[in-house]
Parts: sequence; structure tokens; C-alpha cells
Amino acid sequence: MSNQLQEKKKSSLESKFRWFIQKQESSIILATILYMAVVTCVNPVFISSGNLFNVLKTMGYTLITVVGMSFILITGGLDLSVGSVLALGGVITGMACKAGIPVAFAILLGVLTGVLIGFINGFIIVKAGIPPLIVTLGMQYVARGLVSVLTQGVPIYPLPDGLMKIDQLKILHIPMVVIVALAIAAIGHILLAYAPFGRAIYALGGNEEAARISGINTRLTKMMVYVITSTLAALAGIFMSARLGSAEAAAGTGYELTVICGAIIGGISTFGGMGSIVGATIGAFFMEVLTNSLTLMRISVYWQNLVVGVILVLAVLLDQYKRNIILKNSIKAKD
Amino acid sequence: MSNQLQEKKKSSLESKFRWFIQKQESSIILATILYMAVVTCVNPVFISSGNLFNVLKTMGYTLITVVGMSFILITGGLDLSVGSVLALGGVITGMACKAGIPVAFAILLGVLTGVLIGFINGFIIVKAGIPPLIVTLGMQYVARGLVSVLTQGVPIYPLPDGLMKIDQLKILHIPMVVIVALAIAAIGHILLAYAPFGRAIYALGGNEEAARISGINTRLTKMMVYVITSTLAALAGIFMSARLGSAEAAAGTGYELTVICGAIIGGISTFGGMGSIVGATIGAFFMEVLTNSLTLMRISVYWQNLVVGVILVLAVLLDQYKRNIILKNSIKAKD
Amino acid sequence: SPASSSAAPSESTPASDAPTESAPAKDLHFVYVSPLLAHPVWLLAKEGFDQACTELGIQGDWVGPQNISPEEMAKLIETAVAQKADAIITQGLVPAAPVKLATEAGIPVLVVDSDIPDVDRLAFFGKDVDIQAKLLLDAAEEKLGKDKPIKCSIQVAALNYQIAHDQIDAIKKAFEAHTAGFEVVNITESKSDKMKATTEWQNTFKAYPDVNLAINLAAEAGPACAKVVEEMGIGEKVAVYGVDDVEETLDLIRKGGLDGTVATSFYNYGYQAAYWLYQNITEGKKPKMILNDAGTIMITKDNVENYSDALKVKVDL
Amino acid sequence: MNNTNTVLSVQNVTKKFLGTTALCNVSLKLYQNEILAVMGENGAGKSTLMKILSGSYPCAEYEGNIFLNEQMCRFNCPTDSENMGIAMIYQELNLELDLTVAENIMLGRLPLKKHRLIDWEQTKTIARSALDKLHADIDVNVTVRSLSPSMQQLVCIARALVRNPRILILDEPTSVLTETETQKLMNVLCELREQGISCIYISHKLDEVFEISDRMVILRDGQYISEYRKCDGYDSTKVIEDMIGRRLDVMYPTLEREIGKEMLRIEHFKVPHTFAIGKNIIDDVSFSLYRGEILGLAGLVGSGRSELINALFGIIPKTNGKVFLEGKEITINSPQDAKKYGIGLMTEDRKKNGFVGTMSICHNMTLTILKELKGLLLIDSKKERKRAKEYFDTLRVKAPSLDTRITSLSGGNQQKVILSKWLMTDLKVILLDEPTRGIDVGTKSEIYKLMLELSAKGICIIMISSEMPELVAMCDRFVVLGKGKVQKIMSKEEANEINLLKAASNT
Ligand SMILES: Nc1ncnc2c1ncn2[C@@H]1O[C@H](COP(=O)(O)OP(=O)(O)OP(=O)(O)O)[C@@H](O)[C@H]1O
Ligand SMILES: Nc1ncnc2c1ncn2[C@@H]1O[C@H](COP(=O)(O)OP(=O)(O)OP(=O)(O)O)[C@@H](O)[C@H]1O
Ligand SMILES: [Mg+2]
Ligand SMILES: [Mg+2]
Repeated sequence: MSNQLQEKKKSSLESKFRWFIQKQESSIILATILYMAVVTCVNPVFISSGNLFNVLKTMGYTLITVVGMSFILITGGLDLSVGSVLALGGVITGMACKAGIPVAFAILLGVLTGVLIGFINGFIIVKAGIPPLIVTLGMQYVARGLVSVLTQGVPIYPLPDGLMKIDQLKILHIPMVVIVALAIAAIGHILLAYAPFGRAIYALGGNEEAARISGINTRLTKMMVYVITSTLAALAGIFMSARLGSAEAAAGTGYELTVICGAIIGGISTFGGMGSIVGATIGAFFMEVLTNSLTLMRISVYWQNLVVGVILVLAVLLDQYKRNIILKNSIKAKD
Repeated sequence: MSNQLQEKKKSSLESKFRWFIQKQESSIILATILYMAVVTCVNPVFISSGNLFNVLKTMGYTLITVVGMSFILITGGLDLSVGSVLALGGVITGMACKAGIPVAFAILLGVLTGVLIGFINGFIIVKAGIPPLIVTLGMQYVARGLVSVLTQGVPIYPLPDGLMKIDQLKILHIPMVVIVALAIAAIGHILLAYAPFGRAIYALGGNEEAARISGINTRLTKMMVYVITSTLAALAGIFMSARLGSAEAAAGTGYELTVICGAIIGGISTFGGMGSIVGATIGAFFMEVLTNSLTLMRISVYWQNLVVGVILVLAVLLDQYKRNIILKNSIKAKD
Repeated sequence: SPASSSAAPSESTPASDAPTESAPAKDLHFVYVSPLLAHPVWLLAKEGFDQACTELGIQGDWVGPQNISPEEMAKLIETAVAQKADAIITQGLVPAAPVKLATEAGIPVLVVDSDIPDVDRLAFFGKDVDIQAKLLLDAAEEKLGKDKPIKCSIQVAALNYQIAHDQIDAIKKAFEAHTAGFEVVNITESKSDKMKATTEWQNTFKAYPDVNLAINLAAEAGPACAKVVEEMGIGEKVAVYGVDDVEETLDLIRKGGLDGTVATSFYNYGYQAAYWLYQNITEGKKPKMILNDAGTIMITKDNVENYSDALKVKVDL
Repeated sequence: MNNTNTVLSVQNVTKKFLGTTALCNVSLKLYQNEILAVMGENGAGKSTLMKILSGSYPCAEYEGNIFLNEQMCRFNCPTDSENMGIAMIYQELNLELDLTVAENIMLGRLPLKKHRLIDWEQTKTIARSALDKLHADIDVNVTVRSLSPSMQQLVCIARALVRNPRILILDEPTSVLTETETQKLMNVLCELREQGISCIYISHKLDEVFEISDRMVILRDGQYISEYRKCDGYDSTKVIEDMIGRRLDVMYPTLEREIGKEMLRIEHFKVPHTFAIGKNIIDDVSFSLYRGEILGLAGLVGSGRSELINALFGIIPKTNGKVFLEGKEITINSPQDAKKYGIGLMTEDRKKNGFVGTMSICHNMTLTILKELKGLLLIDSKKERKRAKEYFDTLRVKAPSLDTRITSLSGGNQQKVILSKWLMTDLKVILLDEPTRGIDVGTKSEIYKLMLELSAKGICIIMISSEMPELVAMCDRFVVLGKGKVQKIMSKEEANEINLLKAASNT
């Protein structure tokens, strides 16, 4: 009787484990945990709440945009302009503040810039049918150009405390940006998994023609994902400048790569149609841990790049390895 | 009689023009010519042979790799590691030279490094089926890492004159690198257009499954394109270090973007299966002209980014515009 | 994070935190947040820093971003604070906010190379842009003659940083003294890429044939410029100046490709900076003034062989 | 059908593409609760016309008008026509491979709970019921990728049904369905007709059309040719003549050939199910194949016929099984191996793994023979074009030129291209999975001739076809699959449609 029960428990546990392993996110989760363990062994400081909060916080600035980028990648698109948009958002808000516009409005202005740029991206991509890579690359230059024209290269400084507050604000020790980022991620996840809009995104990435004939408004959907992403990027930029205490003209150089890489490490397919926000979030976190750990592990300057590269590849190889295991088991089951 | 002849001529000319317009490369060619005209008007120095040779020469360093990248893009892949490989190639050769190895062998060594890295890229992508973006991004870090480990961040200097020669060499006033680049482009074009290998590349990008089932060795083909690209990148790196007189650890940062962008501007599809080396070559040239022209046109640094972005988008919009025209005409033609 | 913020008020002054932060010096942990992880000139600073660390038995971390990036530097400083480092050395690219965070956490911060105004850093120790400008003016006038109008083109690593503008402004100000007339006709960026530096100079000399003074404010730009000038054979018409003293630069000065280079003691950015912080933490000493020139000198043919000692003088507190 | 109130009427529609005129002022009417068959050879313009009706060619791109119940309408996108009660089943399987069956069926009209979130439970129930109507036992939770084309086809039909349309357009819905599924579909259509729903039905399977349709309109080269009504009785020879523009004397040609000794033998094949972990779609199958023989694989949908030959060709892994070629055991792990040993496979799903969409007709055709086209280093393009042209002509591929992009061909013509891709190769064994899928009667007999000629040359062919008559007529021997095992092996003499079906569905 009792050991029957036990068996049930065991099997249920086992099945739970199965379920987890089957889940496509599992491998990146494992990779992250594994790596964090290693880092902690090398330098326990890593696991100190102080440092972890740090990691979380810096992740926040990426995660905000990763959510949008995931949408785009799932539709089979790409956005290289987020880095410059991030800078632009910060700069616009910063200048607005200096021009004496109340902080709230200044922020709104910054965000709206994002909306506008996203709209332009989407519009050209949808109407003219030009590959997103080129369009958004062009926009990368344009937005960066606007920044340098506006700032003449000089950082916008100082920023009003009102603005800085939004970054320093904490809710039960959790920095504002972390909360915002996680909230956005949560919303993003719900949209993608449970809302028609989200399903439209998947459909679009999977087979645009099929999506169109099942009566999905593909053009609108495409448009939307670009608008969302740029908006989020601008928002991230505002947080960033609030945190730096100045709106840097050079902010967000190389940002797009971090964002895209985070999403893909998290299991978003580059060919569209697959992936989840959960995965992307963990991917972003992983990337952050990776960079943060290097200095903590006292890895020599010269070796850091090497290490990053190797670990990146290992992380994805783990995923591959897992899939093989599953396959083998399933085939065994068949004999 | 005679005006019949004339008409014939006219019509044949017209048909030639039609044919040209129909060609997918035509739009980028037009864009380039148009833009060059504008630049020349602003500053005639641009069209001076001296400057054009400069443009050609600097294009050379990109074009060499663009050829390989086009292969990869047509198979539906991507390679982000070329920038670092370029640096590595230069550094390896540089160090070999300093170690007293004869220049020829040093160069060979540098090129072989490229081969090796390409092989690793290809191997992981093919065997483990990991998205090229991640793999090559990882390799970007690894290669860059190797560079900094080897150089300890200090440029390899001085380089033997023997090495510098290969860059200063001219054949009827045409710099060596230009000749090499164009030769590679020509070979690439022939391979792609007329050789089974090229056909395999197109098939792979168009429909991998179908290609495989038709008995094409898709794995080998994939492997090859990555090997080729890295090799070319390393070669470009050697030329570049010869040109600069020192092998810089920071060489080729952002190089991958220029290369990819050149190929795509030249009409290589990001989804694979389409494009030509002719187009890609002109694309690379266009990119070079674009960057070269800004200072010549005395555009302030602050505005340069903006201009680049706008022109990029305009260039591709032209292509779109052309396609519309053709469509309209063809429909009219039948009425 | 809660820990550091609670620590802040009690340990506001470095002096008072020496005893609490366990006196034995070997436990000290310094973090050097450089603007470029592995850039030749900054590696000189690393050399000095490592030297000092070994001499003083400090455990020193040399960190920095791969390519110039204020956010990265800010991030690294925050990490250092989270690690409860005993002292931080950094450079002017870092925005004010994270530095404030560190000083509030009671960690003494020393700024090198270019300053971070209005944060209560222990000291600034670096290149004095005005001296640099003056040196350039003198050198240029010596080569081109006082009575010749100067048309100047400047190349910087990247224009979107405060430092670049400070340097340029200083130059403009200094050159007003040149009565025959002075004009900055063009400014370009090298993006820390020697290839780009080269092409930019090629284009500049084509677009502005009358340029007779080429100032390079980035280490890789000087040699690139010299090469272009040599190729175009306008060596005697144009005066070319660079910054920093990497090997190639010095060679070019010997060969005459470069007319001179403005160098500061990057070595001391590491060595002396570490010493000052050490003395501050262990003995509570403070430098007399916040702003200190690290010894900015012009290297030309004449002093190229024997300038180096001039840059290695260490000033104790 | 005396009820003659028009629900849909098409008037002088003309549609042009780059290089071709697909439709040249075609007009037709569709009456209340009737089933109208639209017939025509490949490239006649049937699908084009239907796509116009379904709004997937926006009204800007063609001339002419469409009237629904006497009121003119202009469709800009599929949604427009869907809102007017028109649902279409496209010739090409257009599904979201990575989404579940349920979601695919409901996509675009997913039921919502409060907070505007999707009600997955209801989604599944509706999908389920739609599939039940078709008696299709498909798990609604699996991703469509794991389904065979025929099952995907059923999903497409279900997707159209849940939109409960007033006009239902079916473009070759049965091209991959076996007799049994076809029957089920026919019954559903009849039910719909009773409910006052009108259908437009396109198929190249004549007897099927004769059975179900009330009226038929025939197109050729984009022009309206003729119209027949069931009540007046159909005359197949006339219909065919109208379709292909010439007399077709023999449907199934014959040729003197002798069957030689054993060429290929497979033993104890075991092939895992593509989605149901632990299940084997092929459990234990062995049979042999003789020189110059045409062997027919019969079975119901999901009987694993395709799986079997795919495994034989090395596309999907087999967990067990041996292959002997001319007595020697060979190991095949990839299509390359198979091709090396002289085995070729024409797959079932032309879009998924049949043609390369970015390539021209010519390049698609020669993909399998690149090696022999290779001169010193490069492809001998003269030779290439010559080889391609042969089949381009014999199979009557309807296209402007050899260099036309294959995606711009009509379904049937695409099929011809990928078929010729394999007929070109000189091989020992050719595996053909639904070779005549969606090909018109005229060309079919051409293909049969080619197959016979090949087998006369001593090449042996395994043929899968969901069209029983052609299978019965063409094959010398039959292997009937069912429940993953060989149910029966029949000779030409004992085989006929009825007892083949019996054997397939025996339980
Ligand atoms: N996108 C396109 N671009 C150019 N031509 C096209 C396109 N689609 C169809 N055509 C041409 O239009 C004609 C009619 O095509 P359609 O698909 O309507 O034929 P069909 O009657 O459906 O043939 P099948 O029985 O093979 O399906 C064909 O000649 C085809 O080549
Ligand atoms: N109950 C089922 N639910 C979903 N899919 C099924 C089911 N049974 C079989 N399948 C699918 O059918 C496929 C097997 O059919 P297969 O195509 O191999 O046989 P077939 O006889 O060729 O039938 P078809 O006419 O579909 O080709 C497998 O890929 C499997 O995924
Ligand atoms: Mg059709
Ligand atoms: Mg089948």
C-alpha cells in the first residue's frame, strides 16, 4: 500500500523531471545553474545578495528590450537599431528635462520617440518589403546620427534628481528597473502564450502565407512588433541614463548584439516561429552572469574573450546534447 | 528600309535595356552610379583616379571576405566571426614573420589559421545543428581572445618589408589587394553560377531537405562555405596588416557588419537561396563609396551617421521601386 | 544593495575605514576600471598598477570593457562596490552616478587621465589638456613658422565623449595665440581602428588640401596619419602630431614621419595612483590638491631617446 | 438540380502574371446547394480562379467582377471573402508546421475567454468535432509537422469547415487522400449540400468528380471551354477531350517486358513513429523486388507507406532492418548512400522536400544529375538544358520557359518537374510516392508510358498511390501494408480495388 504510494510519488516526480527536461527551456536553465555554481566555487562573493542584485539590475536594462526582440525574432525578423534607439531615448528625455519639461512628460517624450522609430522601421519593412536587416541597420545609423546631431557628442549632464529617482527607487530592496523588466517580461509571456496577438506572431514566423490565409492581419502584426521593440529600447535607454546620471551619446553601442544573443541563447529560433519569453529571459540573465563572472573569477584580461566564447558555445552544445539524450531514450523505448 | 534598320537597332537597344533592368543587380548598379554622380558634383576630387584607386583599395579588404560571406548567406547561414578572424590572420602572420619564418610561409600559416577556424565553425554548425549566429558569435570571441592572448594587446610591429611589399605591389597601377579581391570575386562568381558546388549552395539555401534528398552532400557543402569564408577573412587580415605596417589586436572590429551589409545591399537574400557575386561585389563597392564620400563632401562628423543611414535605406528603396515599375509595365504590356 | 548603503554613513571618510577594513595591507583589494581592457597605452598603466600591487602586496584587479563603453565601466564600478573593494581607480569616461555610489559606500576613488567633475574623488591625476594644447602650439609654430596661417584637422578616437571635446576646445583656445590665423577645418573619428584612421586621413587631405597641421588625439591615429602623409609625399608641408608613446609612434618620430607626440605617464596612471590610494587608506594621507598633472610632455626627435625617465618620476603624498 | 438561384457569379475575369495569362475573361455561375466541378489540365487556371474568389489575389490584380447573391464584392485579402462566407481549401498544404493541429484549425478565429485570452479547451473541442466530422482520428495536440501529408490535408479541410461557410471551395482536396478518406469527404460534402451550402470542387480524379458533382465547367489555357450537367449525363471521353484539347485513346498504356531476378530485398524493417514516442509506424516489414518490376504499396492513410520508403532511402532513421541489393547487403544511412547504390525517391510532399522554390525549372530538374552534367569543373549548361528540355516537352510542363521560377508553376506542373528530376537519373530502383499527385489525365498516361519504358529497361519501381485504379492498372505485384505489418502480397491477377481495400483495412 504505502510503497505503492511511494512508487506513485516517485514516478510522478520522475514524470515531472521528464516534463522539465522535455521543456525546451530546460537546457539553458541547467546551463545557467551549472555555470553559477562554478563561479560561486571560484569566488563566493558572486552569490552575495549584493552582487546578485547587481547582476539582476544590469540584466534589467537588457531584458526590457530582449522581450521585444524575441517578438521580432519569432516573426522571423531582426532589429539592429535598438542600440541607437536606446541612446536616443535617453538623450531626448535628458534634453527635455534640461529644457525644464516635467520629468513625467520628458519620459513620455523619450518613449514616444521609440514608438515613432519603431513605426518607421515597421512601415518600411511592411510596405516596401525590404529585408529588416538593412532597414534596421539604416535606422541604427539614423538614430545614432540624430543623437550626435542633438548632443554634438557632449553627454547630457547633469540630469534632474527626479529622473535619477526612477532608477534608484527600490521596492523591498528590488531595484525599480528589475521590477519593470520582469513585469514587461511577464506581460510579454502572457501575450505570446495566451493572446491572439502572440499566436499571430508565431503563425507569422512559422509560415506567413498560412497565417495570411487563415485571416491574420500579418502586416499589422509585423508593424506592431517593431513598434513594441523600439519603444522598449527607448524605455531601457531612459532607465540607463537615469542610472548613469547622464545621457551618453555613445550609450548602447553593441547593445543589439547582447539583446539578440540573449534571446537566441534562450532558445528563440533565428528562423522564426519558435521560442518563449521564459527562455529569452533566462538567456538574458545568463549573458549577464557571464560578463559579471569574468571579473569576479579574476580571469586575466587577455583570456576573458576566449572564455566568453567557449562558454557561449558550450551552453548551446548542452542543449544539443540534451536533445540527443531524449532522442536516444525515445528510440530505446521503441525497441 | 533604313529606318526599319533604325527601328531594329532601337528595339534591340530597348530590349537590352529591358534585360538590364530585369536583372536583379541593376538597381544597386543604378544606385551606385547615381550616388557617385552626386558626390562628384559636390566634390570633383572624388572622381580623380587617385581617389578612386583609394576606394577600390579599401574596398578590396572587404570584398575578399564578402565573396565568402555571400556563399554563407545564400546557404541561409551567417558568420559573425570574420572580424576577429581577420585580426587573428594578421597577427599570426605578423608573429610568424617576427619569429623569422620566411614571409611566404608566414602568410601560409595565417591563411591556415583561417582554414582551421572555418572548419571548427562548420563542424559545430553541421554536427551539432546549432544556429550559425551563436556558433560564429562564440568564435568571434574566441578568435579575438586568441588575438589578445597572443599579442597581449600590443600591436605586432614592425613587420618585415617582405610582408609590406605584398600590399605595395602594383600591376599596371592597380594595387595588389584589388587584383586579388577581384580575382577571388571572379572565381567565386564562376563557382556559384557554373559549378556543381555553387548549385549545391543555392539548393541548400532554397530548400535544404529537397537538396539532401536529391543526393547533394549538404553537410559537406555547409562545411565548405564556412571554411572558405574564414580563410578569405584571414587573407584579408594579412593584407590589412601589410597595409598598416602593423598587426593590430583591435583590427576588424565591426568588420562583419560591413561585409554582411555589403552582400545584402548587393541583393543577397538574408533568407538564403538567392543573390549573385556580381551584386555582392557592387554592394561592397557601394558601401565603400558611401563611407569614403562623406568626408570628401565635407559633411560634418555629427551628420555623417544620419546621412549614411538615410542613403542606405534609399538605396534599397530604389530596388523596391524598380520592381514595382516592372510589374506595372509587364501587366500593361499584355493589354 | 542593502549592505553597502547601511555601511555608507558610518564609514564616510576613508581614514576612518582603514582600521575597520582589517589593517594588514595584504588583504587590500584595489580595482582598476580602465576604459579599454587591452589597449596598448592602457597596458602601460596596467604595468604600473601591477608593479605597485606586487610592491605593496595589494590584490589588484584590472578590468574594463572590450571597446569603449561608459555603461560597461559603470557596471564594473558597481560590481567593484558590490565586491566591497578597498579602492577604485578609474578614468573620465565613467558617468558621475556610479562613482558617487562608490564614494558613498566609503570607497576612495582616484580618477586618472581625464577628470570626472563634481564627484568627491580622492584626486584627479592625469593629462592636463591645456598643457597639451600649449605644447602642440609651440611645436607647430616651430615647424610651420609664426607667420603662417594654420589650417588644422583633428582626429579623435570618438567624438561622443566629453574628453574629446575638452581636448579640442583647449587646442582651439591655445591656438588663438597664433596671430597669423588659425582654423580647425575638419574633425574625424578613428573609432580606435587604425584602418579607419588611415582612410579618414586620406579623405581629409583630399577634401582639404590646404591642411598643414594634423593633430591625432588617439594612439593609433598618429602612425596612421604619418603613413598617409608619407604616401602622399606632403611631409614637409604638413606638421603631424600624435599622442602617447607606443613603439611605432616613437619609431616614426625617429624616422621623422611624426613631428612629435604628446605623452603623459600612463605608467604612473597605474603606479602612482595605486601608491596614493594605498597611502591614503593606510596612513590617511590626502593629496594637497584634487587636480594633478601627471607630467604632460612633448616627445620629438631631440628627446625621444631619453624622455622615459621624465615619465617615471613618482611623487609620494 | 432545378433550384437555380445564383449564389456566386464570376464575370469576365482576366488575370495576368509576369509572362503568362492565367485567366482570359472567364465567367461562371454557382447555384444554391449544388456541387460544381471545375476541370482542366494542369495550368488551365483553376487554382488561380479560386484564389481570386478566396481573395488571396487582391481585386487590384485582376480585371472582371465577382457577385455574391447579386451584389458585387471586391476582396482585398482572404479575410474579406471569409467574412462573406467563402472558405477555401488550397491546393498547397498551407499549415503552421510548429503549431498544434487544434490551433491550426482555429487559427485566425481562436475562441477567447474573459480578459481576451485564448480558451484552449474550447479550441480543442471545436477542432476535435471538426475532425470527427471527417472521421479523421488525429490527435489535436500534436504539432502538424509530425503529420503525413494526407493527415495535413484533412486538417486543412477541418480548418475550412470550422469557418462554417456558405460557399466552400476545394482545390484538389483528395490528391493525397486514399479511397476511404475520399469517401468520408464525399459524404460530408453531400451533407453540406443538404444544408444548402454550395461547393466548388476541383480534382483530377475523374470518376470521383463524376460521382459527386452536379455540374462541371471545363477550362483550358485560361479560357472557358464547355459545361456539362449531371442530369444530362457525363461523357468522359468528351470531357477529357475538352480538357486536354485532343483525343486520349488509351489511359493505361501497356508494354512487353519480362520480370527478371531479385534486385532489392528488405528484411524486418522497423521504423519509429514520427511523433508518438514508443510507437512504431512500421513494425516488421519484409519483401523483395524483382528486375523490371513495378511494385505497388497499398494501405490506408498512416499505414506508413511513405515512412517505409523514406526509411529505405535513408531520410528517416529505422531502428531495425536489412537491405539487400542484388544479393549483397548494403547499408543506407543517408539519401546520398541510397543514390550511390542507384536508388531514387520522389517524395510525397513536393513543397516540403520536393522542389527548391528559389530555383528555375531547369535547375530543379537537373539537381539529381549534377555529377553527370559536370564537365571538367563546371556544369555543361548546353547538355543540362538539352536534358531538361526533353522532359519539359514530353510531360507538357506549362510554363513560359525552362528558366521560369518553379514557384510560379501550377501545382500539377510543379509535380511534373520533380517527377522528371528522378526519371532523368539512370538508377536501378526508383521509389515513387504519389507520382501522379495532382497531374491531369493527359499527362498521367504520358507518365505511365515513361514508367513502363523504364521498367522495360530493367529498372524496378516501387509506387505508392492513393488512386486505386492507377495502382491496380500499373503494378505487377502489390504489397498491402496495415498496422505496421505486411497484410498481404497479391499478384496482378488476384488484385482488384475491392480486395486490396479489404486487405488494407482488415482488422
Ligand atoms: N505566381 C505566379 N506567377 C506566374 N505565373 C503563375 C503564378 N501562379 C500561376 N501562374 C500561371 O498561371 C497558370 C494557371 O495556374 P493554375 O495554378 O491556376 O493552374 P491549375 O489549373 O490550378 O493547374 P493544376 O491543375 O496543376 O493546379 C499557369 O500557367 C501558371 O504557370
Ligand atoms: N493517429 C495519428 N495521428 C496523427 N498522425 C498520425 C496518426 N497515425 C499516423 N500518423 C502520421 O501518419 C504518418 C504515416 O503515414 P504515411 O504517410 O507514412 O503513410 P501513408 O500510407 O503514406 O499515408 P499517407 O497517405 O499519409 O502518405 C506518420 O508520419 C504519422 O505522423
Ligand atoms: Mg491548381
Ligand atoms: Mg504517404
